Amino acid sequence: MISQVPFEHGMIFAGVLFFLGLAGVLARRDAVFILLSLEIMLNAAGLAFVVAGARFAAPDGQVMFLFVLGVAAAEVSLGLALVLWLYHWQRNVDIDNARSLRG
Amino acid sequence: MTVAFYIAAAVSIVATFMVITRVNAIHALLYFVVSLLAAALILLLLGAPFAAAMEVIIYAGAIMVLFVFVVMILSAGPREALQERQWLRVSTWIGPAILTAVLLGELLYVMAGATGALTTPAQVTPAQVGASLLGPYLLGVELVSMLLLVGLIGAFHLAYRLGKGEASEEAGGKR
Amino acid sequence: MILAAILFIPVCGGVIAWLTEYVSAKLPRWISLISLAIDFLLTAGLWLGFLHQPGAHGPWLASFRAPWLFLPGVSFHLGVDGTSLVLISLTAFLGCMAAAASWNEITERTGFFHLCLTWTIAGVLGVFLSLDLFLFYFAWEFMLVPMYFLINCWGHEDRFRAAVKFFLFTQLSGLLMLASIIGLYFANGRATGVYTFDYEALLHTPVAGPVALLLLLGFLAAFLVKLPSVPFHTWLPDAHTQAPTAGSVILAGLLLKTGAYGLLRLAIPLFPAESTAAAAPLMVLGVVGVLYGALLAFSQDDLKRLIAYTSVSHMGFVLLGLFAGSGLAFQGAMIQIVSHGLSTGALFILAGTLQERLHTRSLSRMGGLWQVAPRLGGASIFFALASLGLPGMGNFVGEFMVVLGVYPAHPGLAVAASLGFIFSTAYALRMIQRICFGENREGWKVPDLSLREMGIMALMMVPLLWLGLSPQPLIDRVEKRNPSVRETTVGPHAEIMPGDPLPPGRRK
Amino acid sequence: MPDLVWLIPVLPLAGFLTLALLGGRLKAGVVAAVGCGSVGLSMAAVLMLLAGFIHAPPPTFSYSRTLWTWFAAGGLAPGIGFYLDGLSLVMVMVITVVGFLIHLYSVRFMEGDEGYARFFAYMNLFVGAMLILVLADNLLLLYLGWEGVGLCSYLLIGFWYREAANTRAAIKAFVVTRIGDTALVIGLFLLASGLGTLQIQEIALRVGRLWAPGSLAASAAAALLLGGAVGKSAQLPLQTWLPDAMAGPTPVSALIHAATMVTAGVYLIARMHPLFMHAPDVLLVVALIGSLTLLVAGASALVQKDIKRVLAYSTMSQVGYMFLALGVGAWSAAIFHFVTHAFFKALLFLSAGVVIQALDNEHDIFRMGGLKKTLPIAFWTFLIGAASLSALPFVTAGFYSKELILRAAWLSARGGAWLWIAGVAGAFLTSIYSFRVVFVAFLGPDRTIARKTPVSMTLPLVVLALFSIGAGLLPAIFGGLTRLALPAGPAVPVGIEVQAIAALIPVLGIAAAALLYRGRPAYAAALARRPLVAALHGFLLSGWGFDRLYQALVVGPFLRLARINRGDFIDLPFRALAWTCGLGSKMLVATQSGKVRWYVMGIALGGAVFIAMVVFL
Repeated sequence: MISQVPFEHGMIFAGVLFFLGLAGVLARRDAVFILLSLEIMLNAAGLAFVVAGARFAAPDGQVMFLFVLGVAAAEVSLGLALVLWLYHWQRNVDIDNARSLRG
Repeated sequence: MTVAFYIAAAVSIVATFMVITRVNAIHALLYFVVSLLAAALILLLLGAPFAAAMEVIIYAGAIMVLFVFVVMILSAGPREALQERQWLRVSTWIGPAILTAVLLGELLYVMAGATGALTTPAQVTPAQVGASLLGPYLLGVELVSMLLLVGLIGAFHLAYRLGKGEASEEAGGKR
Repeated sequence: MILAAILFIPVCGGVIAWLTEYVSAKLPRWISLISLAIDFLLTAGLWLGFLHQPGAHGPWLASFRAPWLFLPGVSFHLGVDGTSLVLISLTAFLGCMAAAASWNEITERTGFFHLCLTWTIAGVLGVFLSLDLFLFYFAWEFMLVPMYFLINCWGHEDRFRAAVKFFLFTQLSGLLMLASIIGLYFANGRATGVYTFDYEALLHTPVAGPVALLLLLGFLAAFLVKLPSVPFHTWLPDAHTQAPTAGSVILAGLLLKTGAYGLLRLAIPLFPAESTAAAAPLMVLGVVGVLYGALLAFSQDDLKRLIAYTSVSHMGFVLLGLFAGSGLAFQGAMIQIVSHGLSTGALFILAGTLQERLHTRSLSRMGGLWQVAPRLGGASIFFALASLGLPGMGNFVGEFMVVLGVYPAHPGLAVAASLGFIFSTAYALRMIQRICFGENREGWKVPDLSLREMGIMALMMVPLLWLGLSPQPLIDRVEKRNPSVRETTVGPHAEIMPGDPLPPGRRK
Repeated sequence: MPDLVWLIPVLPLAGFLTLALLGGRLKAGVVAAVGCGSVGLSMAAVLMLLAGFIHAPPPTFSYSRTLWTWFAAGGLAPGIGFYLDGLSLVMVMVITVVGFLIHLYSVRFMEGDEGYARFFAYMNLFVGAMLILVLADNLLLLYLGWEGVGLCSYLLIGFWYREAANTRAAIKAFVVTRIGDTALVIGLFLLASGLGTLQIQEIALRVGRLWAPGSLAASAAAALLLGGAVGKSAQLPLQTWLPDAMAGPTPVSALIHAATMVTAGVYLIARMHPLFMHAPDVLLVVALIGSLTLLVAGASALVQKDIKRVLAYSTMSQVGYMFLALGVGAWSAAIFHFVTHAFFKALLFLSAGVVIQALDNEHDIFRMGGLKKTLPIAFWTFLIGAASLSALPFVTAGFYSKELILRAAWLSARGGAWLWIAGVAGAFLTSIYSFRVVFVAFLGPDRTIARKTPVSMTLPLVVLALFSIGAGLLPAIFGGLTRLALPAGPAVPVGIEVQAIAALIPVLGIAAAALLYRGRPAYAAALARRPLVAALHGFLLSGWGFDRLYQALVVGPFLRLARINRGDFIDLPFRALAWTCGLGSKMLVATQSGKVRWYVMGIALGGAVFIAMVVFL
């Protein structure tokens, strides 16, 4: 059940997912949603790797996918801990309130 | 099976769109799981069964569970949903929407000039992936392991301080 | 070797002073004073030594060379001729005075203060001693940083802005000089195949035309800002006003002199033809500085600001003298450099003692102080008179020789510069009147100068009078100067006055 | 013998140093002893030199002695060197004798003043500087003394420094003379570059060889020296400082602002006569300035109420006579008038000082009166001084010196008659204003009570009074001495009628004064009430409005310029640059909002632009 699709269509699919994730990061203020959108973007990037790997029938794409997966896992664990921290600190998860680094 | 790819892709995109537009976090998570499952199907279709399995196990499984836990801890109620709805106004999302539309347009423009090559029908087996992982990418694997360790320690550190802070706050009788 | 010792004694003294602060807050001042005094004695030893064996090391009275940084073309090359000997003596002397003047003024972080003080002195000494352009630039920048801290940490109310202004002006102009130094390095390397920063090698760099002019402009930028010449003088009043007493003394007495020294050691000898071409506008700038600085000094209410503007005025004479291309004006500029260092340094010390006592620098709040503190008043009058160019003190000799040297070639400029005598009278007398004379309206009851302060004043008065009445030893020392300044005599040539006996005392 | 030459200025300077360093700790008696003693010793040295000079004249009729070379550079080597010839001998004699007498007078006059030691220190410094001025063998050393006396004048005018008016007058004096001094310095530059020397005797030799008579260089140099002389001697147009200089103690006015310092300009021109003779046009200007000043100042003296201001204007006027004499080439007449003037003007000031002190610091002559009875010595000495000042024929010294000047003016080639008329008119004014003071202040009704005067103050008065009469009988000595150094004037006899007019004029003036102020005071008062006369009176009282003119033309604009530019215009571009940088920094800081989404937006935007650039360009 392997399908042959044009390489570009796979990349466009990954790109659409990526930009949806980006739109989520930009548009949402809830930290959980932002993390979720980040996951979408990471996932899209991994997908793009796999599509590229499939284009050349090489294992490297999947290897990179695994790496992305590892990064996503590490990121989400820290990110969620930070979200909890933010919630504890401010009693909400509005990312725009966490701006003590402003100049 | 080409049609399956497009159907799965459509499902994934629609589900992802739903993710970023929901006001309720649990709904969004469920949509995200749908999206991931569709993506896993696409991975399978592209001849990457190992990646597909990982997608389901780690993304749709582990990571999503983590999210669910957090959302439960935060106990998002109707008040939060209301607030979230207030935040999701046209003026808030129109800018990001245009920006991402522009970027997507650029992507499409680039892709329009491509050669039209197809993906190969061959399977890339988990064995091949494993050989490659422990072969030329050994250093990368080590780095990822370090990264995960860092994530672990960092999360522990944050959670530890969080627990201590709460404890001391409760002891002080505040809030 | 002795040159390296002169350079490193203040550096080490500063470090020791810094460390001993943890033993006692009063120890650092002794250590810094002693190290600077040793330095002064060493320079005095050089004077004595050269009386017996002049010209032992080629053009240099003494030199020292060691490898440094192991970079190609960079060496730790120090050298001293008459001009720099005069200047390092002045540096060590004013360093002692500055350390003594801040005896009781500085009570916080004394160790770090004296570290900054001695390191600034070391930087200035490095500028005066180095014969390697890389080392010169290093020393040039080296003196800025501790000076910045002196202003920033122990200054007065608006010290942060002043310190930043000082640093930006000098640093930016110094970078232009660095660009020129590197340009010269490559120009010399391309032409001769030897890539070196050594001063004596670069003296013979065959550059000409617009490239040379551009390189000269880089040097001029640094030196004119440091001098300072109008219109780059505006950092000076702020820095002087806000700096602590010792900082003002070093700033006026020494840092400004590095600009003059750079002009006479680097800018003019490296680019003789171009600097002759640029001489006329620079001399005009000098004259404008003389008059403009005096005019500004006249209108100030802040005492230290007033003195700072007089520096602009006095250094205008130096600029005028250095570019006049006449030996007489050149030597006059040297005397002016030394006596300005003494007179203005003393005025700043006096301003510092006044501020210590009155907690204000505003002239409109002073008045009638002569009655309550006659010694202070007397010293103020003395140095104000020196500043206005009263004959018998060094400033007069310097200014007179400069303008006399300028006169034959540029009578118009000389006459305009002479108007500075009138202007300086106006500001100096106004300053005396506001400080010493009049009714003591605010009812100041201040202690008169202490023994230490009188000692400082006396030590500054004596050389000033010596320069004013018998500056010949200094003139003879400076005689060993760079060859590009041609020897000129004022007046008609000897052949049209046959039979006239030479004036007594004329050499050669 | 020449060794004594350098002792002359050094002794008062040593006195100054002693008093300046130790003055605060010494007792008043010691201070007075040091102050007077140093000048007295100096006077003794001068007298010994004089005796030696007359008894056994040196072959060149001059002593010279160089102590050390000041600086030698650029072919010039001015030294700290002294040169004593007939001219400077006369000068040092007058300076030390009058100086000593005034010091002696000051011992009691300044008694009890808190600045007693300071006063004597300044006075000694002044005498030392003045002696350096007249003894200098080169112009640069002369300039040192020149500025030194200016400094002492400044310090002594502002001696009572707590009064702001006094210090203002002091600053005015210093700055105004400094304007002249700057001209003098430029003159030195011109001489040094043109002649290659600053030695006075060398200049005298070279000027004839290198410069043609009447050449531009010679005229310019002479004119610039004249500028210095005009400033120091309070001649038009730099005369405005002298009346205000009367703010100083009276002995100061006597010594500095009458007898010695103000005549430094006369000395300079006389000393540089070879140069001035090469610039006949400038010499004419000298004469014109002198005659104008003597008229302007004489007219102003006519209306002053302050006794010291009368004397100050009279000093300007008399120095004007000296300038007139110099201008017409009567060199020794000028010096002779300097000598007599030094004696009688010092006398006038000192007796005025006695009056002022006896009346508790009263300066207004109209509040005095009848002092003849209460202060007889002051009256008689003042009368002698006034007579000498008015050049009362035959009995006074002033007559002989002024007569010489008028005669030379009459004989001068260019504008002779006019200069003579100016001189005679001035003499008429002189006798009116001097006897106006005598009639108003010393005769007339008693108005005040006066105290006794100590002997040590009256002694100098008597001695000076004798000199004021007797000096005129000794022109032989002075003339003989000055003739050694200066060219003689024309020895042509003048008509008897000219001399008779010159002799009669003072008598007429005294008669007019007697009529106006003694005989018919009511008429004088009625005259003064007429509007035209009152306006003229105010005009003259203010010294012909020169102060107002200079305030409007020079001082005011300078002050305004200084005030406008107090913040330094040149700093503005730098400040604007700093402000712009600050603004840019603020704007960049605003982008650092702390909002994560904002940063992501930035990244995304940058990515979009970057990709667009890669793709479309």
